[in-house]
Amino acid sequence: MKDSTITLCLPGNIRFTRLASLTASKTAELFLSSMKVSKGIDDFQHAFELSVSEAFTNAARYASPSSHPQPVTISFRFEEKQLTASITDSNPAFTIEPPAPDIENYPEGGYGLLLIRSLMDTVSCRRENNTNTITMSKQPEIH
Amino acid sequence: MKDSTITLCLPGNIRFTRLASLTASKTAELFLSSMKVSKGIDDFQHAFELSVSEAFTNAARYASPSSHPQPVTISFRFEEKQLTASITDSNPAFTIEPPAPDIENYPEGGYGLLLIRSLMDTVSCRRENNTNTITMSKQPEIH
Amino acid sequence: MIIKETKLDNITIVAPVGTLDASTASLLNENKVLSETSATVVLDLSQVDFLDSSGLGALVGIARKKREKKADMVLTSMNDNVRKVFEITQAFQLFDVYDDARSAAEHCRTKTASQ
Amino acid sequence: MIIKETKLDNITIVAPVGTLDASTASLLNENKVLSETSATVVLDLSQVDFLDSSGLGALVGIARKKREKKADMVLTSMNDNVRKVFEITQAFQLFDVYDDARSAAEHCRTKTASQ
Ligand SMILES: Nc1ncnc2c1ncn2[C@@H]1O[C@H](COP(=O)(O)OP(=O)(O)O)[C@@H](O)[C@H]1O
Ligand SMILES: Nc1ncnc2c1ncn2[C@@H]1O[C@H](COP(=O)(O)OP(=O)(O)O)[C@@H](O)[C@H]1O
Repeated sequence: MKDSTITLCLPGNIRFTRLASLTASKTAELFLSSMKVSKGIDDFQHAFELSVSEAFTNAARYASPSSHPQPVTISFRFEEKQLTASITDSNPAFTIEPPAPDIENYPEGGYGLLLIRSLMDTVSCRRENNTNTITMSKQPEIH
Repeated sequence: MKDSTITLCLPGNIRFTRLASLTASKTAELFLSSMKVSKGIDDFQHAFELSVSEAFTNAARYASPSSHPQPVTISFRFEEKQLTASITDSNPAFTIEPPAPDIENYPEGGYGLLLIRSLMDTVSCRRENNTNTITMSKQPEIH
Repeated sequence: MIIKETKLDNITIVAPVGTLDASTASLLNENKVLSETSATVVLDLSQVDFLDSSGLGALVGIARKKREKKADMVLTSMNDNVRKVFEITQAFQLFDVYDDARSAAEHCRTKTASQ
Repeated sequence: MIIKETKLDNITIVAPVGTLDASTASLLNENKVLSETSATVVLDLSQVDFLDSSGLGALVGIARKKREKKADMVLTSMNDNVRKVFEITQAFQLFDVYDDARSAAEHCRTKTASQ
Protein backbone atom coordinates (compact mmCIF):
# COMPACT_ATOMS: atom_id res chain seq x y z
CA MET A 1 0.00 0.00 0.00
CA LYS A 2 3.04 2.28 0.48
CA ASP A 3 3.21 5.06 -2.10
CA SER A 4 -0.47 4.61 -2.96
CA THR A 5 -2.06 7.80 -4.20
CA ILE A 6 -5.77 8.57 -4.16
CA THR A 7 -7.11 11.58 -6.01
CA LEU A 8 -10.58 13.08 -5.81
CA CYS A 9 -11.54 15.92 -8.10
CA LEU A 10 -14.72 17.82 -7.17
CA PRO A 11 -16.49 20.96 -8.35
CA GLY A 12 -15.56 23.80 -5.99
CA ASN A 13 -19.01 24.06 -4.47
CA ILE A 14 -19.73 23.61 -0.77
CA ARG A 15 -22.47 21.11 -1.62
CA PHE A 16 -19.63 18.62 -2.19
CA THR A 17 -17.98 19.25 1.18
CA ARG A 18 -19.20 16.07 2.79
CA LEU A 19 -17.99 13.92 -0.09
CA ALA A 20 -14.51 15.40 0.48
CA SER A 21 -14.51 14.85 4.24
CA LEU A 22 -15.96 11.33 4.10
CA THR A 23 -13.35 10.32 1.53
CA ALA A 24 -10.68 11.70 3.86
CA SER A 25 -12.04 9.73 6.80
CA LYS A 26 -12.24 6.47 4.87
CA THR A 27 -8.78 6.99 3.36
CA ALA A 28 -7.30 7.56 6.82
CA GLU A 29 -8.98 4.33 7.96
CA LEU A 30 -7.41 2.42 5.06
CA PHE A 31 -4.02 3.95 5.75
CA LEU A 32 -4.18 2.88 9.40
CA SER A 33 -5.22 -0.65 8.50
CA SER A 34 -2.22 -0.87 6.14
CA MET A 35 0.00 0.22 9.05
CA LYS A 36 -1.70 -2.26 11.40
CA VAL A 37 -2.32 0.57 13.87
CA SER A 38 -4.95 -0.27 16.44
CA LYS A 39 -4.89 2.70 18.83
CA GLY A 40 -6.07 6.27 18.32
CA ILE A 41 -7.85 5.26 15.13
CA ASP A 42 -10.82 7.50 15.69
CA ASP A 43 -8.67 10.59 16.43
CA PHE A 44 -6.51 10.05 13.36
CA GLN A 45 -9.51 9.58 11.08
CA HIS A 46 -11.26 12.58 12.56
CA ALA A 47 -8.17 14.78 12.11
CA PHE A 48 -8.25 14.12 8.35
CA GLU A 49 -12.04 14.30 8.11
CA LEU A 50 -12.08 17.71 9.80
CA SER A 51 -8.98 19.19 8.15
CA VAL A 52 -10.12 18.22 4.66
CA SER A 53 -13.60 19.55 5.42
CA GLU A 54 -12.06 22.91 6.37
CA ALA A 55 -9.62 23.06 3.45
CA PHE A 56 -12.22 22.04 0.86
CA THR A 57 -14.75 24.53 2.22
CA ASN A 58 -12.16 27.31 1.96
CA ALA A 59 -11.22 26.27 -1.57
CA ALA A 60 -14.88 26.42 -2.59
CA ARG A 61 -15.75 29.57 -0.63
CA TYR A 62 -12.84 31.82 -1.62
CA ALA A 63 -12.82 31.06 -5.34
CA SER A 64 -12.52 34.00 -7.73
CA PRO A 65 -15.98 34.92 -9.04
CA SER A 66 -16.87 32.80 -12.07
CA SER A 67 -20.03 31.39 -13.63
CA HIS A 68 -18.91 27.80 -13.12
CA PRO A 69 -17.34 26.43 -9.93
CA GLN A 70 -13.64 25.77 -10.47
CA PRO A 71 -12.50 22.20 -9.80
CA VAL A 72 -10.79 21.44 -6.50
CA THR A 73 -8.40 18.49 -6.33
CA ILE A 74 -7.83 16.54 -3.14
CA SER A 75 -5.09 13.98 -3.11
CA PHE A 76 -3.89 11.56 -0.48
CA ARG A 77 -0.52 9.89 -0.37
CA PHE A 78 0.39 6.87 1.76
CA GLU A 79 3.97 7.54 2.87
CA GLU A 80 6.38 5.43 4.88
CA LYS A 81 5.19 6.71 8.26
CA GLN A 82 2.54 9.32 7.59
CA LEU A 83 -0.52 10.13 5.55
CA THR A 84 -0.42 13.34 3.52
CA ALA A 85 -3.41 15.20 2.09
CA SER A 86 -3.16 18.06 -0.42
CA ILE A 87 -5.94 20.37 -1.57
CA THR A 88 -5.40 22.38 -4.74
CA ASP A 89 -7.54 25.28 -5.96
CA SER A 90 -7.21 28.18 -8.42
CA ASN A 91 -8.13 30.92 -5.95
CA PRO A 92 -6.30 34.17 -5.19
CA ALA A 93 -3.21 33.60 -3.08
CA PHE A 94 -3.60 33.34 0.69
CA THR A 95 -1.45 32.63 3.70
CA ILE A 96 -1.95 29.90 6.26
CA GLU A 97 -0.93 31.89 9.34
CA PRO A 98 -4.23 32.12 11.15
CA PRO A 99 -4.85 35.02 13.51
CA ALA A 100 -5.20 34.04 17.18
CA PRO A 101 -8.84 33.36 18.04
CA ASP A 102 -10.54 36.59 19.01
CA ILE A 103 -12.18 35.36 22.19
CA GLU A 104 -13.58 38.75 23.19
CA ASN A 105 -15.62 39.15 20.03
CA TYR A 106 -15.66 35.55 18.90
CA PRO A 107 -16.40 36.12 15.22
CA GLU A 108 -18.44 33.50 13.39
CA GLY A 109 -15.54 32.55 11.12
CA GLY A 110 -11.77 32.30 11.12
CA TYR A 111 -11.25 28.91 12.77
CA GLY A 112 -10.62 26.71 9.74
CA LEU A 113 -6.85 27.09 9.50
CA LEU A 114 -6.54 27.09 13.29
CA LEU A 115 -8.22 23.68 13.40
CA ILE A 116 -6.06 22.29 10.60
CA ARG A 117 -2.86 23.46 12.26
CA SER A 118 -3.93 22.07 15.62
CA LEU A 119 -4.83 18.64 14.25
CA MET A 120 -2.02 18.01 11.76
CA ASP A 121 1.71 17.49 12.40
CA THR A 122 2.79 19.70 9.49
CA VAL A 123 0.89 22.11 7.26
CA SER A 124 2.29 24.10 4.36
CA CYS A 125 0.99 26.10 1.44
CA ARG A 126 2.50 26.50 -2.02
CA ARG A 127 1.57 28.87 -4.87
CA GLU A 128 2.30 27.54 -8.36
CA ASN A 129 0.85 28.33 -11.82
CA ASN A 130 -1.97 30.35 -10.29
CA THR A 131 -2.99 27.52 -7.99
CA ASN A 132 -2.76 27.15 -4.22
CA THR A 133 -1.92 23.79 -2.70
CA ILE A 134 -2.29 23.32 1.02
CA THR A 135 -0.48 20.17 2.14
CA MET A 136 -0.95 18.53 5.52
CA SER A 137 0.59 15.42 7.05
CA LYS A 138 0.04 13.39 10.16
CA GLN A 139 1.72 10.34 11.60
CA PRO A 140 -0.39 7.86 13.57
CA GLU A 141 0.71 7.03 17.10
CA ILE A 142 2.34 3.61 16.93
CA HIS A 143 2.28 1.51 20.12
CA MET B 1 -25.26 21.09 -10.01
CA LYS B 2 -26.09 20.00 -13.59
CA ASP B 3 -23.00 18.93 -15.56
CA SER B 4 -21.01 18.49 -12.36
CA THR B 5 -18.27 15.91 -12.70
CA ILE B 6 -16.63 14.03 -9.85
CA THR B 7 -13.52 11.96 -10.46
CA LEU B 8 -11.88 9.49 -8.11
CA CYS B 9 -8.60 7.87 -9.05
CA LEU B 10 -7.56 4.84 -7.00
CA PRO B 11 -4.85 2.21 -7.14
CA GLY B 12 -6.30 -0.91 -8.77
CA ASN B 13 -6.21 -2.96 -5.59
CA ILE B 14 -9.29 -4.52 -4.01
CA ARG B 15 -8.31 -2.98 -0.67
CA PHE B 16 -9.74 0.27 -2.07
CA THR B 17 -13.07 -1.25 -3.10
CA ARG B 18 -15.04 0.23 -0.25
CA LEU B 19 -13.72 3.73 -0.92
CA ALA B 20 -15.05 3.38 -4.47
CA SER B 21 -18.48 2.11 -3.44
CA LEU B 22 -18.96 4.61 -0.60
CA THR B 23 -18.08 7.48 -2.92
CA ALA B 24 -20.66 6.15 -5.38
CA SER B 25 -23.32 5.97 -2.69
CA LYS B 26 -22.65 9.49 -1.42
CA THR B 27 -22.50 10.89 -4.97
CA ALA B 28 -25.87 9.31 -5.78
CA GLU B 29 -27.29 10.91 -2.62
CA LEU B 30 -26.00 14.34 -3.69
CA PHE B 31 -27.39 13.86 -7.19
CA LEU B 32 -30.83 13.02 -5.78
CA SER B 33 -30.81 16.00 -3.45
CA SER B 34 -29.98 18.26 -6.43
CA MET B 35 -33.02 16.76 -8.26
CA LYS B 36 -35.22 17.15 -5.17
CA VAL B 37 -36.17 13.49 -5.43
CA SER B 38 -37.67 12.13 -2.24
CA LYS B 39 -38.78 8.62 -3.17
CA GLY B 40 -36.73 5.51 -3.89
CA ILE B 41 -33.59 7.21 -2.55
CA ASP B 42 -32.21 4.14 -0.89
CA ASP B 43 -32.66 1.95 -4.01
CA PHE B 44 -30.99 4.51 -6.25
CA GLN B 45 -28.04 4.97 -3.92
CA HIS B 46 -27.66 1.23 -3.47
CA ALA B 47 -27.73 0.64 -7.24
CA PHE B 48 -24.66 2.89 -7.65
CA GLU B 49 -22.94 1.60 -4.52
CA LEU B 50 -23.27 -2.00 -5.70
CA SER B 51 -22.55 -1.45 -9.40
CA VAL B 52 -19.42 0.58 -8.69
CA SER B 53 -18.30 -2.01 -6.14
CA GLU B 54 -18.61 -4.71 -8.82
CA ALA B 55 -16.98 -2.70 -11.59
CA PHE B 56 -14.08 -1.51 -9.43
CA THR B 57 -13.47 -5.03 -8.10
CA ASN B 58 -13.31 -6.36 -11.67
CA ALA B 59 -10.97 -3.56 -12.73
CA ALA B 60 -8.63 -4.42 -9.84
CA ARG B 61 -8.97 -8.20 -10.14
CA TYR B 62 -8.48 -8.66 -13.89
CA ALA B 63 -5.53 -6.32 -14.35
CA SER B 64 -2.62 -7.53 -16.45
CA PRO B 65 0.13 -8.82 -14.17
CA SER B 66 2.41 -5.97 -13.06
CA SER B 67 4.49 -5.13 -10.02
CA HIS B 68 2.43 -2.02 -9.20
CA PRO B 69 -1.37 -1.85 -9.26
CA GLN B 70 -2.52 0.15 -12.27
CA PRO B 71 -4.71 3.16 -11.46
CA VAL B 72 -8.45 2.85 -11.90
CA THR B 73 -10.49 5.97 -12.58
CA ILE B 74 -14.11 6.31 -11.51
CA SER B 75 -16.03 9.31 -12.71
CA PHE B 76 -19.55 10.49 -12.09
CA ARG B 77 -21.48 12.93 -14.20
CA PHE B 78 -24.66 14.74 -13.15
CA GLU B 79 -26.77 14.85 -16.32
CA GLU B 80 -30.14 16.46 -16.99
CA LYS B 81 -32.16 13.45 -15.87
CA GLN B 82 -29.72 10.75 -14.93
CA LEU B 83 -26.53 10.00 -13.08
CA THR B 84 -23.74 8.32 -15.06
CA ALA B 85 -20.76 6.46 -13.62
CA SER B 86 -17.74 5.33 -15.67
CA ILE B 87 -14.93 3.05 -14.57
CA THR B 88 -11.73 3.03 -16.63
CA ASP B 89 -8.92 0.48 -16.36
CA SER B 90 -5.96 -0.66 -18.50
CA ASN B 91 -6.85 -4.36 -18.44
CA PRO B 92 -7.14 -6.79 -21.35
CA ALA B 93 -10.34 -6.27 -23.33
CA PHE B 94 -13.53 -7.91 -22.07
CA THR B 95 -17.18 -8.01 -23.00
CA ILE B 96 -20.10 -7.09 -20.77
CA GLU B 97 -22.51 -9.80 -21.93
CA PRO B 98 -22.73 -11.93 -18.81
CA PRO B 99 -23.60 -15.61 -19.17
CA ALA B 100 -26.95 -16.60 -17.63
CA PRO B 101 -26.52 -17.63 -14.00
CA ASP B 102 -25.65 -21.29 -13.84
CA ILE B 103 -28.20 -22.28 -11.20
CA GLU B 104 -27.40 -26.01 -11.34
CA ASN B 105 -23.76 -25.56 -10.43
CA TYR B 106 -23.94 -22.09 -8.97
CA PRO B 107 -20.28 -21.12 -9.34
CA GLU B 108 -18.77 -18.80 -6.76
CA GLY B 109 -18.23 -15.98 -9.26
CA GLY B 110 -19.74 -14.54 -12.41
CA TYR B 111 -22.48 -12.34 -10.95
CA GLY B 112 -20.84 -8.91 -11.11
CA LEU B 113 -21.93 -7.89 -14.59
CA LEU B 114 -25.32 -9.53 -14.07
CA LEU B 115 -25.90 -7.30 -11.03
CA ILE B 116 -24.75 -4.16 -12.84
CA ARG B 117 -27.03 -4.84 -15.79
CA SER B 118 -29.99 -5.58 -13.53
CA LEU B 119 -29.60 -2.42 -11.46
CA MET B 120 -28.72 0.18 -14.11
CA ASP B 121 -30.86 1.52 -16.96
CA THR B 122 -28.04 1.39 -19.52
CA VAL B 123 -24.59 -0.20 -19.45
CA SER B 124 -21.97 -0.04 -22.18
CA CYS B 125 -18.30 -0.79 -22.57
CA ARG B 126 -15.75 0.95 -24.78
CA ARG B 127 -12.18 0.01 -25.67
CA GLU B 128 -9.86 2.96 -26.41
CA ASN B 129 -6.05 3.41 -26.23
CA ASN B 130 -5.64 0.12 -24.41
CA THR B 131 -8.17 1.08 -21.74
CA ASN B 132 -11.63 -0.29 -20.98
CA THR B 133 -14.37 2.07 -19.84
CA ILE B 134 -17.59 0.62 -18.54
CA THR B 135 -20.30 3.31 -18.43
CA MET B 136 -23.57 2.96 -16.56
CA SER B 137 -26.50 5.30 -16.16
CA LYS B 138 -29.65 5.38 -14.12
CA GLN B 139 -32.54 7.79 -13.85
CA PRO B 140 -34.25 8.23 -10.49
CA GLU B 141 -37.99 7.67 -10.31
CA ILE B 142 -39.61 11.11 -10.17
CA HIS B 143 -43.01 11.35 -8.48
CA MET C 1 -29.52 16.43 7.49
CA ILE C 2 -32.90 16.27 9.21
CA ILE C 3 -33.85 18.25 12.33
CA LYS C 4 -36.03 16.68 15.01
CA GLU C 5 -38.00 18.73 17.52
CA THR C 6 -39.53 17.73 20.84
CA LYS C 7 -40.95 19.71 23.78
CA LEU C 8 -39.97 19.23 27.40
CA ASP C 9 -42.34 21.35 29.50
CA ASN C 10 -42.34 24.54 27.40
CA ILE C 11 -38.75 24.37 26.20
CA THR C 12 -38.19 23.09 22.66
CA ILE C 13 -35.36 20.62 22.16
CA VAL C 14 -33.96 20.77 18.64
CA ALA C 15 -31.93 17.74 17.54
CA PRO C 16 -30.14 17.91 14.20
CA VAL C 17 -29.28 14.46 12.82
CA GLY C 18 -26.13 14.01 10.72
CA THR C 19 -23.41 16.43 9.74
CA LEU C 20 -23.03 20.15 10.53
CA ASP C 21 -20.66 21.58 7.93
CA ALA C 22 -20.74 24.20 5.18
CA SER C 23 -23.18 22.11 3.13
CA THR C 24 -25.77 21.89 5.93
CA ALA C 25 -25.23 24.98 8.13
CA SER C 26 -27.85 26.97 6.20
CA LEU C 27 -30.50 24.39 7.19
CA LEU C 28 -29.97 25.36 10.83
CA ASN C 29 -30.54 29.02 10.00
CA GLU C 30 -33.74 28.12 8.15
CA ASN C 31 -35.16 26.21 11.11
CA LYS C 32 -38.14 28.08 12.68
CA VAL C 33 -37.34 27.43 16.34
CA LEU C 34 -33.66 28.30 15.94
CA SER C 35 -34.28 31.49 13.97
CA GLU C 36 -37.09 32.67 16.30
CA THR C 37 -34.76 34.96 18.24
CA SER C 38 -36.83 35.45 21.39
CA ALA C 39 -37.29 31.74 22.27
CA THR C 40 -34.74 29.90 24.36
CA VAL C 41 -33.97 26.40 23.01
CA VAL C 42 -31.90 23.37 23.84
CA LEU C 43 -29.78 22.11 20.96
CA ASP C 44 -29.32 18.37 21.41
CA LEU C 45 -26.12 17.37 19.58
CA SER C 46 -26.31 13.66 20.41
CA GLN C 47 -27.08 12.73 16.80
CA VAL C 48 -24.56 15.08 15.18
CA ASP C 49 -21.79 12.79 13.98
CA PHE C 50 -19.54 15.53 12.60
CA LEU C 51 -19.14 19.30 13.10
CA ASP C 52 -16.62 21.63 11.49
CA SER C 53 -15.95 25.36 11.83
CA SER C 54 -18.79 26.25 9.43
CA GLY C 55 -21.21 24.30 11.62
CA LEU C 56 -19.78 25.97 14.71
CA GLY C 57 -20.09 29.39 13.05
CA ALA C 58 -23.80 28.77 12.48
CA LEU C 59 -24.25 27.87 16.17
CA VAL C 60 -22.43 31.01 17.31
CA GLY C 61 -24.59 33.18 15.05
CA ILE C 62 -27.85 31.65 16.27
CA ALA C 63 -26.91 31.96 19.95
CA ARG C 64 -25.81 35.57 19.48
CA LYS C 65 -29.08 36.64 17.86
CA LYS C 66 -31.09 34.96 20.62
CA ARG C 67 -29.05 36.66 23.33
CA GLU C 68 -29.74 40.06 21.82
CA LYS C 69 -33.41 39.30 22.61
CA LYS C 70 -32.64 37.96 26.10
CA ALA C 71 -33.17 34.37 24.95
CA ASP C 72 -30.45 31.73 24.56
CA MET C 73 -29.45 28.46 22.95
CA VAL C 74 -27.82 25.93 25.29
CA LEU C 75 -26.06 22.79 24.07
CA THR C 76 -26.17 19.20 25.17
CA SER C 77 -24.79 15.71 24.50
CA MET C 78 -21.86 16.34 22.18
CA ASN C 79 -19.66 13.42 21.11
CA ASP C 80 -15.86 13.50 21.44
CA ASN C 81 -15.20 14.69 17.89
CA VAL C 82 -17.61 17.59 18.24
CA ARG C 83 -16.12 18.40 21.64
CA LYS C 84 -12.67 18.63 20.08
CA VAL C 85 -13.79 21.45 17.76
CA PHE C 86 -15.14 23.35 20.77
CA GLU C 87 -11.90 22.82 22.65
CA ILE C 88 -9.50 23.92 19.92
CA THR C 89 -11.52 27.02 19.07
CA GLN C 90 -12.21 27.80 22.75
CA ALA C 91 -15.91 27.93 21.93
CA PHE C 92 -16.80 26.40 25.32
CA GLN C 93 -16.45 29.93 26.69
CA LEU C 94 -19.44 30.96 24.59
CA PHE C 95 -22.01 28.30 25.40
CA ASP C 96 -23.67 26.67 28.36
CA VAL C 97 -23.16 22.95 27.77
CA TYR C 98 -25.06 20.18 29.57
CA ASP C 99 -24.64 16.42 29.60
CA ASP C 100 -28.23 15.63 28.73
CA ALA C 101 -31.30 17.34 27.30
CA ARG C 102 -33.37 16.99 30.48
CA SER C 103 -30.99 18.93 32.72
CA ALA C 104 -30.48 21.51 29.95
CA ALA C 105 -34.24 22.07 29.65
CA GLU C 106 -34.56 22.22 33.44
CA HIS C 107 -31.90 24.93 33.56
CA CYS C 108 -33.55 26.98 30.79
CA ARG C 109 -36.94 26.79 32.47
CA THR C 110 -35.58 28.00 35.80
CA LYS C 111 -33.67 30.80 34.13
CA THR C 112 -36.65 31.92 32.04
CA ALA C 113 -38.95 31.84 35.09
CA SER C 114 -36.59 34.04 37.15
CA GLN C 115 -36.41 36.78 34.53
CA MET D 1 -15.06 -5.64 9.48
CA ILE D 2 -15.32 -7.44 12.82
CA ILE D 3 -17.00 -10.81 13.36
CA LYS D 4 -19.01 -11.49 16.52
CA GLU D 5 -19.75 -14.97 17.78
CA THR D 6 -22.39 -16.19 20.24
CA LYS D 7 -23.72 -19.64 21.15
CA LEU D 8 -27.39 -20.61 21.27
CA ASP D 9 -27.58 -24.12 22.76
CA ASN D 10 -24.74 -25.78 20.88
CA ILE D 11 -25.11 -23.87 17.60
CA THR D 12 -22.69 -20.99 17.00
CA ILE D 13 -24.15 -17.81 15.59
CA VAL D 14 -21.60 -15.84 13.58
CA ALA D 15 -22.41 -12.16 13.00
CA PRO D 16 -20.13 -10.15 10.70
CA VAL D 17 -20.41 -6.40 11.26
CA GLY D 18 -19.91 -4.04 8.32
CA THR D 19 -19.34 -4.66 4.65
CA LEU D 20 -18.94 -7.95 2.78
CA ASP D 21 -17.13 -7.18 -0.46
CA ALA D 22 -13.84 -8.08 -2.17
CA SER D 23 -11.84 -6.25 0.49
CA THR D 24 -13.34 -8.19 3.39
CA ALA D 25 -14.44 -11.56 1.96
CA SER D 26 -11.13 -13.19 2.91
CA LEU D 27 -11.82 -12.39 6.58
CA LEU D 28 -14.84 -14.71 6.43
CA ASN D 29 -12.71 -17.52 5.07
CA GLU D 30 -10.17 -16.98 7.86
CA ASN D 31 -12.83 -17.24 10.58
CA LYS D 32 -12.44 -20.49 12.59
CA VAL D 33 -16.12 -21.38 12.96
CA LEU D 34 -16.88 -20.70 9.32
CA SER D 35 -13.90 -22.62 7.97
CA GLU D 36 -14.44 -25.61 10.32
CA THR D 37 -16.25 -27.63 7.64
CA SER D 38 -18.04 -30.14 9.85
CA ALA D 39 -19.84 -27.66 12.14
CA THR D 40 -23.24 -26.24 11.21
CA VAL D 41 -23.52 -22.50 11.89
CA VAL D 42 -26.01 -19.69 11.68
CA LEU D 43 -24.74 -16.62 9.83
CA ASP D 44 -26.53 -13.58 11.26
CA LEU D 45 -26.50 -10.87 8.58
CA SER D 46 -28.35 -8.25 10.63
CA GLN D 47 -25.25 -6.07 10.97
CA VAL D 48 -24.05 -6.44 7.38
CA ASP D 49 -24.81 -3.08 5.79
CA PHE D 50 -23.57 -3.95 2.32
CA LEU D 51 -22.93 -7.16 0.35
CA ASP D 52 -21.74 -7.52 -3.24
CA SER D 53 -21.04 -10.52 -5.46
CA SER D 54 -17.60 -11.08 -3.92
CA GLY D 55 -19.21 -11.29 -0.48
CA LEU D 56 -21.88 -13.61 -1.86
CA GLY D 57 -19.20 -15.77 -3.51
CA ALA D 58 -17.50 -16.24 -0.14
CA LEU D 59 -20.82 -17.34 1.43
CA VAL D 60 -21.46 -19.86 -1.37
CA GLY D 61 -17.97 -21.31 -0.96
CA ILE D 62 -18.28 -21.69 2.81
CA ALA D 63 -21.73 -23.34 2.62
CA ARG D 64 -20.56 -25.71 -0.09
CA LYS D 65 -17.56 -26.94 1.91
CA LYS D 66 -19.71 -27.49 4.98
CA ARG D 67 -22.29 -29.49 2.99
CA GLU D 68 -19.61 -31.82 1.70
CA LYS D 69 -19.12 -32.74 5.39
CA LYS D 70 -22.91 -33.00 6.05
CA ALA D 71 -22.88 -29.69 7.91
CA ASP D 72 -24.44 -26.43 6.72
CA MET D 73 -24.50 -22.65 7.04
CA VAL D 74 -27.96 -21.11 7.28
CA LEU D 75 -28.62 -17.39 6.96
CA THR D 76 -30.73 -14.97 8.93
CA SER D 77 -31.81 -11.31 9.21
CA MET D 78 -30.69 -9.79 5.91
CA ASN D 79 -31.57 -6.17 5.15
CA ASP D 80 -33.28 -5.13 1.89
CA ASN D 81 -30.07 -4.26 0.05
CA VAL D 82 -28.49 -7.61 0.87
CA ARG D 83 -31.74 -9.35 -0.09
CA LYS D 84 -31.64 -7.68 -3.50
CA VAL D 85 -28.27 -9.31 -4.30
CA PHE D 86 -29.73 -12.71 -3.42
CA GLU D 87 -32.79 -12.07 -5.57
CA ILE D 88 -30.98 -10.92 -8.71
CA THR D 89 -28.45 -13.76 -8.57
CA GLN D 90 -31.10 -16.32 -7.57
CA ALA D 91 -28.95 -17.28 -4.60
CA PHE D 92 -32.04 -17.87 -2.45
CA GLN D 93 -32.20 -21.31 -4.10
CA LEU D 94 -28.90 -22.18 -2.42
CA PHE D 95 -29.50 -21.18 1.19
CA ASP D 96 -31.97 -21.76 3.99
CA VAL D 97 -32.88 -18.25 5.13
CA TYR D 98 -34.61 -17.41 8.42
CA ASP D 99 -36.04 -14.21 9.81
CA ASP D 100 -34.17 -14.35 13.09
CA ALA D 101 -31.21 -16.11 14.65
CA ARG D 102 -33.27 -17.97 17.25
CA SER D 103 -35.48 -19.82 14.76
CA ALA D 104 -32.45 -20.49 12.55
CA ALA D 105 -30.57 -22.07 15.46
CA GLU D 106 -33.69 -24.05 16.45
CA HIS D 107 -33.89 -25.44 12.92
CA CYS D 108 -30.20 -26.41 12.84
CA ARG D 109 -30.43 -28.15 16.18
CA THR D 110 -33.45 -30.25 15.12
CA LYS D 111 -31.80 -31.13 11.85
CA THR D 112 -28.50 -32.13 13.47
CA ALA D 113 -30.32 -34.23 16.08
CA SER D 114 -32.29 -36.18 13.44
CA GLN D 115 -29.21 -37.20 11.49
N1 LIG E 1 -8.35 28.02 -0.27
C1 LIG E 1 -8.32 29.34 -0.01
N2 LIG E 1 -8.38 30.23 -1.02
C2 LIG E 1 -8.37 31.56 -0.77
N3 LIG E 1 -8.32 32.10 0.46
C3 LIG E 1 -8.26 31.26 1.52
C4 LIG E 1 -8.26 29.85 1.34
N4 LIG E 1 -8.19 29.28 2.57
C5 LIG E 1 -8.14 30.27 3.46
N5 LIG E 1 -8.18 31.48 2.84
C6 LIG E 1 -8.14 32.81 3.50
O1 LIG E 1 -7.73 32.62 4.85
C7 LIG E 1 -8.71 33.13 5.77
C8 LIG E 1 -8.78 32.28 7.03
O2 LIG E 1 -9.36 31.01 6.73
P1 LIG E 1 -10.01 30.13 7.87
O3 LIG E 1 -9.07 30.08 9.02
O4 LIG E 1 -10.41 28.83 7.29
O5 LIG E 1 -11.29 30.94 8.38
P2 LIG E 1 -12.60 31.41 7.60
O6 LIG E 1 -12.66 30.67 6.29
O7 LIG E 1 -13.72 31.04 8.51
O8 LIG E 1 -12.42 32.88 7.42
C9 LIG E 1 -10.00 33.15 4.96
O9 LIG E 1 -10.93 34.11 5.46
C10 LIG E 1 -9.50 33.48 3.56
O10 LIG E 1 -9.33 34.86 3.41
N1 LIG F 1 -12.63 -4.62 -15.77
C1 LIG F 1 -12.42 -5.84 -16.33
N2 LIG F 1 -11.24 -6.13 -16.89
C2 LIG F 1 -11.00 -7.34 -17.46
N3 LIG F 1 -11.92 -8.32 -17.49
C3 LIG F 1 -13.13 -8.11 -16.95
C4 LIG F 1 -13.44 -6.87 -16.34
N4 LIG F 1 -14.71 -6.93 -15.90
C5 LIG F 1 -15.17 -8.14 -16.21
N5 LIG F 1 -14.24 -8.88 -16.85
C6 LIG F 1 -14.39 -10.26 -17.36
O1 LIG F 1 -15.77 -10.59 -17.35
C7 LIG F 1 -16.02 -11.75 -16.53
C8 LIG F 1 -17.36 -11.65 -15.83
O2 LIG F 1 -17.30 -10.64 -14.80
P1 LIG F 1 -18.33 -10.67 -13.60
O3 LIG F 1 -19.71 -10.84 -14.16
O4 LIG F 1 -18.11 -9.46 -12.78
O5 LIG F 1 -18.02 -11.98 -12.77
P2 LIG F 1 -16.69 -12.45 -12.02
O6 LIG F 1 -15.80 -11.26 -11.89
O7 LIG F 1 -17.18 -12.94 -10.70
O8 LIG F 1 -16.12 -13.54 -12.88
C9 LIG F 1 -14.82 -11.82 -15.60
O9 LIG F 1 -14.59 -13.15 -15.14
C10 LIG F 1 -13.70 -11.28 -16.47
O10 LIG F 1 -13.18 -12.30 -17.30
